[in-house]
Amino acid sequence: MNAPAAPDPSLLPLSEARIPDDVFERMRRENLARWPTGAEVDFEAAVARHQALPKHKQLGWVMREADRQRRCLTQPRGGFGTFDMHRHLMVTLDKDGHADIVPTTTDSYTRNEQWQLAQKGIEESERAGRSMLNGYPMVNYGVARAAELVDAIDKPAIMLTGTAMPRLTGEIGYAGGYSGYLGSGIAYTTSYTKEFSIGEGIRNYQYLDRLVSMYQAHGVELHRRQPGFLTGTNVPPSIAIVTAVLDCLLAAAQGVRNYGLEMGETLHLVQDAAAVAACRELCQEYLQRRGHHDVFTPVTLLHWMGAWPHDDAQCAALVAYGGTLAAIAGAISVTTKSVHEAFGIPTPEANAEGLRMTRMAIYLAREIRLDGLKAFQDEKDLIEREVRAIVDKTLEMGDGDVALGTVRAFEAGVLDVPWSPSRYCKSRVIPARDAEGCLRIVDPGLMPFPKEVMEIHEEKLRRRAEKEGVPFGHELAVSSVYEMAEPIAKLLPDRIGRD
Amino acid sequence: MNAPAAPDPSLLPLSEARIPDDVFERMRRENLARWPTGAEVDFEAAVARHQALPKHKQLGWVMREADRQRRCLTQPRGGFGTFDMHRHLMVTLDKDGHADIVPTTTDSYTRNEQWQLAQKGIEESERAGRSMLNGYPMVNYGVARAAELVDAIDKPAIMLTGTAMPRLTGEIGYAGGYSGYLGSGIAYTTSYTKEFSIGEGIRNYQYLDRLVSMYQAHGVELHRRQPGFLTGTNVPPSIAIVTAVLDCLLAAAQGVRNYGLEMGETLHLVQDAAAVAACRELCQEYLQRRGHHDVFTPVTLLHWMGAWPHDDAQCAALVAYGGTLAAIAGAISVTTKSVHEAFGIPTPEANAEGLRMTRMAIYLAREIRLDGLKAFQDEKDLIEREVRAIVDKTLEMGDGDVALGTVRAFEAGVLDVPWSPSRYCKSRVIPARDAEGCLRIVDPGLMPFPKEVMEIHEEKLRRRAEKEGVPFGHELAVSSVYEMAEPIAKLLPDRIGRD
Amino acid sequence: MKQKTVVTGVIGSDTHIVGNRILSMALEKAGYTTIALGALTPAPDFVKAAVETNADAILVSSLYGQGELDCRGFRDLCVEAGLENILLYVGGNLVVGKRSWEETQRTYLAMGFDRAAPPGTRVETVLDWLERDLAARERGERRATA
Amino acid sequence: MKQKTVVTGVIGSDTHIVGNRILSMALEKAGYTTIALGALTPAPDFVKAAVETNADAILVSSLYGQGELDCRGFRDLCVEAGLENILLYVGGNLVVGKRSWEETQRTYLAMGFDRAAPPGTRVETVLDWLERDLAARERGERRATA
Ligand code: B12
Ligand code: B12
Repeated sequence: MNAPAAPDPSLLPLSEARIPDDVFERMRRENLARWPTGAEVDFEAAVARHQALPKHKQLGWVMREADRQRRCLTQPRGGFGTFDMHRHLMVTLDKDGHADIVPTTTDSYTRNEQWQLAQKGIEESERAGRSMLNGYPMVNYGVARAAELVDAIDKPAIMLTGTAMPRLTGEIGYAGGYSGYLGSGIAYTTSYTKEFSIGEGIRNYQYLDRLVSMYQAHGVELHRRQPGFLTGTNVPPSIAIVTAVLDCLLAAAQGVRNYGLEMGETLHLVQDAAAVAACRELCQEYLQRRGHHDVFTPVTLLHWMGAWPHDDAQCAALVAYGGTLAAIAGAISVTTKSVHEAFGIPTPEANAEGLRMTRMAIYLAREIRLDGLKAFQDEKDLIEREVRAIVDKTLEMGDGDVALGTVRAFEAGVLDVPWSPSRYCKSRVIPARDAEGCLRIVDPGLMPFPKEVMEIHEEKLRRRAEKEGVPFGHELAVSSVYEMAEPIAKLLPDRIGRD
Repeated sequence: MNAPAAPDPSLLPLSEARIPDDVFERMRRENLARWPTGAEVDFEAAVARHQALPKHKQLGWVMREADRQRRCLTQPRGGFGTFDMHRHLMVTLDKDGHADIVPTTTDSYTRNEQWQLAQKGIEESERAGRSMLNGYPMVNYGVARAAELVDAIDKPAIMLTGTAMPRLTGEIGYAGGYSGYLGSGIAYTTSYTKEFSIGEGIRNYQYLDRLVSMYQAHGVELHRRQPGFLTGTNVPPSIAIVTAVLDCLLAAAQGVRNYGLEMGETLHLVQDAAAVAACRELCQEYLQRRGHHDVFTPVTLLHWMGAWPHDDAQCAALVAYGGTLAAIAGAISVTTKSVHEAFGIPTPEANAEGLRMTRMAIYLAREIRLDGLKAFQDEKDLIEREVRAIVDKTLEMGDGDVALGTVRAFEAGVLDVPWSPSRYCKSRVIPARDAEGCLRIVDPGLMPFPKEVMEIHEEKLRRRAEKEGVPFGHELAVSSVYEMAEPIAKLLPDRIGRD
Repeated sequence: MKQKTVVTGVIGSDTHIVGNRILSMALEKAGYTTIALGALTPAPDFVKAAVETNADAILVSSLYGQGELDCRGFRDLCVEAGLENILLYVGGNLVVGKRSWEETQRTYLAMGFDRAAPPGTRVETVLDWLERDLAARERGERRATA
Repeated sequence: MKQKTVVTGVIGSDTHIVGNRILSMALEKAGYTTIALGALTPAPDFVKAAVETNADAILVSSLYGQGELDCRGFRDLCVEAGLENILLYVGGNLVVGKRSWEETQRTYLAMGFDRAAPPGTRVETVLDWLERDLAARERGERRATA
C-alpha cells in the first residue's frame, strides 16, 4: 500500500528509553516523507502557532484548569469524510453542543495509513453528498486545512484516531494547532489491530510522545491521552488501569507531562467512582516510584462503550447516566455518545443533543462524591489489589523496562485484554456483569490475579448465574455483551407479579 | 354552579375521629346525589369487581409486592378530555411505556366539581378533535366507562385529581375498579385552592379515607396516597414530610391501611435519598406513637416538579436523573414526566418515552444505596430535627387532635407551604437552592424550626449568595424558581477560562 | 406622568400562582400599582377589578391548558364594562399540549388580546412590552410595534 | 448430510470483532465447520478461504460504516474464483450514519449479497436463515423465502 507502516526497527532496540535527539530527527524526516502533506509540517511555525493560541483553546491548560475548578468537561466524538462536512460538524458541536473539547475522529483508512483508500473515500463522499468515510482524513487534507478547522471553533481540538500508527496523523494535527491526541501503544495495538505487534505499536507511540516532549521543550504544553477503554466490551476497571499505568510510564519516559487517562464506564456508580479514584492514585504512585514527579494525569470517563439499545428513550438514559457517573466519580472530562449509537455515526444535531443531555446531568450531580461510602472503599481496594499484582509482575518480567516487560507479559498472557482482535493478545480473560451490576472476571486466563481476589469475582458472578438459572461460565460473558442493548421490557419486566 | 362542594359541616365538628357508620351513610347518599352518574355507584358490585381483579391490577397489593422485591415502579401522569382519547392514552402508557401503574388525571373543572363546564369541555374536545380539557372528566363519564378503562389495561389504575373535592370522583373511580387515589386534605387544599378552608379540605378527604376503610372492611385493599410534593416549587423535604405525617395520621384515623407518600425530587441525590429514608421512618414513628400499627406507607418520588427547561436534551437528563434518584433513594415508585414538560401536556408517545427513559435509569442504578455516607446521615438528621419540631408543635396546638392542630397551626403560620395559592396558608416560608444543590430555607416565616437548624440553612444559602454575588434574601428564592429551566449554557457555561 | 395600574391574576380553575406572583412582584417593584387577584380568578373578576381601579392593563395568566376555554369572550366582557381600549395581555401555557406557537398566538390575538406570551417568557420581556405599549397608547397608538 | 462449512470475518479495516466472534462461536456450536478469519480481513482473503475449504457460505461482518466501500465487487471476486453460487451474507452497521434500513438493504442486495442483516440482529436469526437457505439450496433454489 503506502510507505511502510513502522519505523525501521533496526534503528533502536525496543526499550522504554527516551529516543535520542539525533535518532528522532532521522525518524521524523522519514516519517514526514511518507505522504505529500508531510512536507507541510514546519515545527517552528507550529510552535509559534500554539503559542499564539488563546489558553482556552489549549487542551493541556484546559484540563488543568478543569481539575482546579473541579469541573467535568464534555467531549463528543465525530468526524466526516470531507472538509466541509467536518467543519460544519465541529462548529455544531462547539456552538450547539457546548462541547468543552472539540474532536476530530479520523476515518479507518487513515487509521491504517491507507491514504490512497482515504483519497478515494473523499472523492466518493463528495460525489454522494454524504460521508462514505467514518471519520476525517486528516493526513490527506494536511496541515493548512487542520489549522482552518481549529480556527473555526473556540475550544481546544483533540485528535481521536484509534490506531497503532499515529505518527503522520499526529504530526499534521499538532502542526495545525490541535492540542490533544488520544491513543497509546498498548491500548490501541491490542484493541484496534490484528497483525500488528505490540512492540511496534509501542514504538509508534514513543515517536508521538517524543514529539510532544519536543513541543514541551519549546514551551508548548500539548495534551496526550491514553484510551484505557480498550475494546470497550465489559473491560473491568483493573484491566483498563493496568494499561493506563504502563502506557503512562512509557509516555513519561519520553518526556510527556500532560497525560490523560480514559476508561469506559462500567455503568455501576460505585464501581466507576472507585475506578476513577484508583486510576488517578495508581498512575501517580507508579510515576512517582519511577521518578516522574511532574506528570499531570487527569482521568476521563467514557459513555458506555459496549453495545447500545435500539430505543432512543433507553439511549437517552444511558447518555444522561453517563454524565451522572462522570460527575460523581470526579472525572475531569467525559466522552459522550448519542441516541443514534446503535445505528450509526450520529448526525451533528444528535451528537450535540447528547452533549447537552450529558452537560445537564453533570450540572445536576455537580457536588456529589461517594468518598467514605463502604462499598466505594471496598471496590477501590479490590481494584488496587488487582492492578498492583499485574503491573508488578509486568515490571518484573521486563527487568525494570516497561516496554520489554509489556511485550513479554502479553506473550505470557500476564497482560491480557478481553475481546481483542489482536493475534498478539491471548484474549483469554473473560469479563461479565454480576448481579449487582458491577463488571467482574469470569475467567482470568493467564493473568496472575491474587487468589482471594478471584474468589470475590467468582462468588459475585455465581450469584448472578444462580439468580438467572444459567451455568457459571462463558455464557455469562456473552449475555453480558448483549445486556445493555436489550429492550427495557426484558431488563425490567413490567407486571411485577402474577397470581 | 353544581351542588354544594362540601358536606354539611353541621353534621360533625371537625376532628380526626373516625366518621361513624350512620353519619357516613348519610354523607354518601347526599354525595352520590350531586350528579347523575353518582347513582351508578353500587358498593356491593364494586367490592365484587375489586375481588375479581387479578392481584397485579390491585395497587394495594402491587405496592407491597414492589417493596418486598425492592423494585422502583414507574407511573406517569396523563388524562385527555374524551373517553376514546383517554383510553388510547392509558393503553399506550401500559404497552409502549411499560408503566407499572397507569394514571387517570382528571381535568381542572372536574377537580373543582364544575361538571357542567367539564361537559362543555367534552363536547368542545370532540368537536375540535383534540383535547380542550387538561384531563379526563371522570364524573361525567361515570362508573361503567371507568370500568372499561380499567379493563383496557393490564396494570393497576390510579386516579390523579389534584383537588380538595375528591368525594364524587373517588366514589366513581373506585367503583369502576381503580385501586388507587392520590390526594389529601392538607396537601391539596394548600396547593390547589384559594378560597377553600383547610378544615373543609380535611373533611372531604376524611370522607374518601372513610370510604377506603369501608372497602377494607369488605376485604378490598385499596391504595390511598398523599401528594407531599405540594406546590412543587422548591418544597424542602421537611415541609413535604410534615404534611405527609399529618395527612397520614388523619387517614389512619379513618382506617386506611395502604397509604403512599409522595415527595417531589429536590434533584440532589443525597438530599433525596435522605428525604425518602426520613419520610418512611418519621411517618411510621408517628403512626406507632398514635397506635396505628398496621399502616403500610411506601414512599414515592416525583420527577422534578418545578419549572422545566425548553430544550428536549436538557429535559431528557432531568427525566433520566429522576429515575436515578428514585432508584438510589429506594423509593417504591417514581412519578414521571416527559421532555414536553415545559410546553404542555405530553403526547401519549412522549409520555411513554419518558417512562422508558426513567425505567432504563432505574435499571442502571438498581442496587445502589447511600446508607453509611456521612453526607446522607447528616442530611437525614437535619430533616428529622425539622420535621419533629413542626409536627410536635402542631399536635400540641390541637390538644392531641391532628385535624384541629393542623387548622390552628396553619392559622398561626406554624404550618406553612411555600408558593401556596391558598388564603388559608401564609406562604411566608421561602425556600431556595444552596450552592451544593440542596433545597434550603431562606426565611422560615413563622414556622418554629430550631434555631441551630436555621443557622445551617442560612450559612449554606449565604455561601451561594456570596458565590453568585447577590444579596442573601428573597432574590435567591426567585432565581431558584427559574434555575432548572435555564438554558444549559447559563447553568454550566462553556469556555471554562479566558486569558 | 401618573402611576399606571395593572390587574394580574390566573384565570379560571387554574392554581399555577408562581409565575404570576413573580410577575406581580416585578410589576410592583417597577413602579406599577398592581392589583394581584391571585390564582383561580373568574374572568369577570378581572374586569370588575379593572373598572374599580381604572386600570391601564390586564395581565391574564393561564398555565393549565384550559385557557382556551376560559379566555373566550374576555374582550367582550371588557367592552361591556366600558373598557374598550384596555391593554390585554395573556401568557403561560395557553393550550393543552405542545402546539405551534404561531397557531396559539393567532388564536389569542383573535380573541382580542393585544399580546400573548409563550411558555417561559421572562418578566423582563413583559416589563419591556408594557412600558413600550403604554407609551404608544399615550401617543394614541394601539400598541408599540414588535 | 455432510457437515456444512462457513467462512466468517470482519471486512476491510474494521476491528469490531465482538459480534463476529459470538456469531462464529454460535455457528461452531450449531455444528458448522467454521473458518473464522477475524477482524481486519481484506475481501480477497474471504474468497481464498472459501475456495480452499470448499465453503457453503461466507458471512461478512462490517460494523464501522465503511462497508459500503469495502464490499463493492465482493460477488465479482467470488465469481472470478469460481464461487458463482456461494451463499453470501453481510451484517452489522452497514453504512455511515443512521439511514433507512430498506435503502441500505437494497444497496447490499444489489451488490450480490443474498441477505443483509440490520444492526442488532441476533445469532438465532442468522442460524435460522442459514439452515433454511442451505436446505433451499439442496432443493436447487437460490435461497429460502423470507
Ligand atoms: C409548578 C407546576 C405546578 C404546581 C403549581 C403550584 C402553584 N400553586 O403554582 C402544581 C404541582 C400544583 C401543578 C398542578 C397542575 N399542573 Co402544573 N406545572 C407546573 C410547572 C412544572 C411549572 C410552572 C411554574 O411554576 N413555572 C415557573 C414560573 C416562573 O413560570 P410561568 O408560570 O410559566 O410564568 C412565567 C411566564 O409564563 C410568564 N407569564 C406567566 N403568566 C403571564 C401572563 C402574562 C400576561 C404574560 C405576558 C406573561 C406571563 O411570566 C412568568 C414569569 O417568568 C409547569 C411546567 C413547566 N413550566 O415546567 C406545569 C404545567 C403548567 N402544569 C400543567 C398541568 C396540566 C397541571 C395540572 C392540571 C396537573 C396535571 N395534569 O399534571 C395541575 C393543575 C391544577 C390546577 N387546577 O391548575 C401543565 C399544563 C399543560 C398544558 N398547558 O398543556 C404543565 C405545562 C405541565 C405539563 N407539561 O403537563 N403544576
Ligand atoms: C464495541 C464497539 C467498538 C469497540 C470494538 C471492539 C472490538 N475490537 O470489537 C471499539 C471501541 C474498539 C470500537 C472502535 C470503533 N468504532 Co465502534 N462500536 C462499538 C459498539 C458500541 C458495539 C459493537 C458491538 O460489539 N456490539 C455487540 C455485538 C454482539 O453486536 P454486533 O457487532 O452488532 O454483531 C451482531 C449483529 O450485528 C450480527 N452480525 C454481525 N456481523 C454479522 C454478519 C452477518 C453476515 C450477519 C448475518 C449478521 C451479523 O450478529 C452479531 C451478534 O448478534 C458499536 C455501536 C453499538 N452497536 O452499540 C460501535 C460502532 C459499530 N462503532 C463505530 C465506529 C465508527 C467506530 C470507530 C471508527 C471509532 C469511532 N469513530 O468512534 C472505531 C473503528 C475502529 C475500526 N477501525 O474498526 C460506529 C459505526 C458507525 C456506522 N456504521 O455508521 C458504531 C455503530 C458506533 C456509532 N454509532 O458511531 N467500537
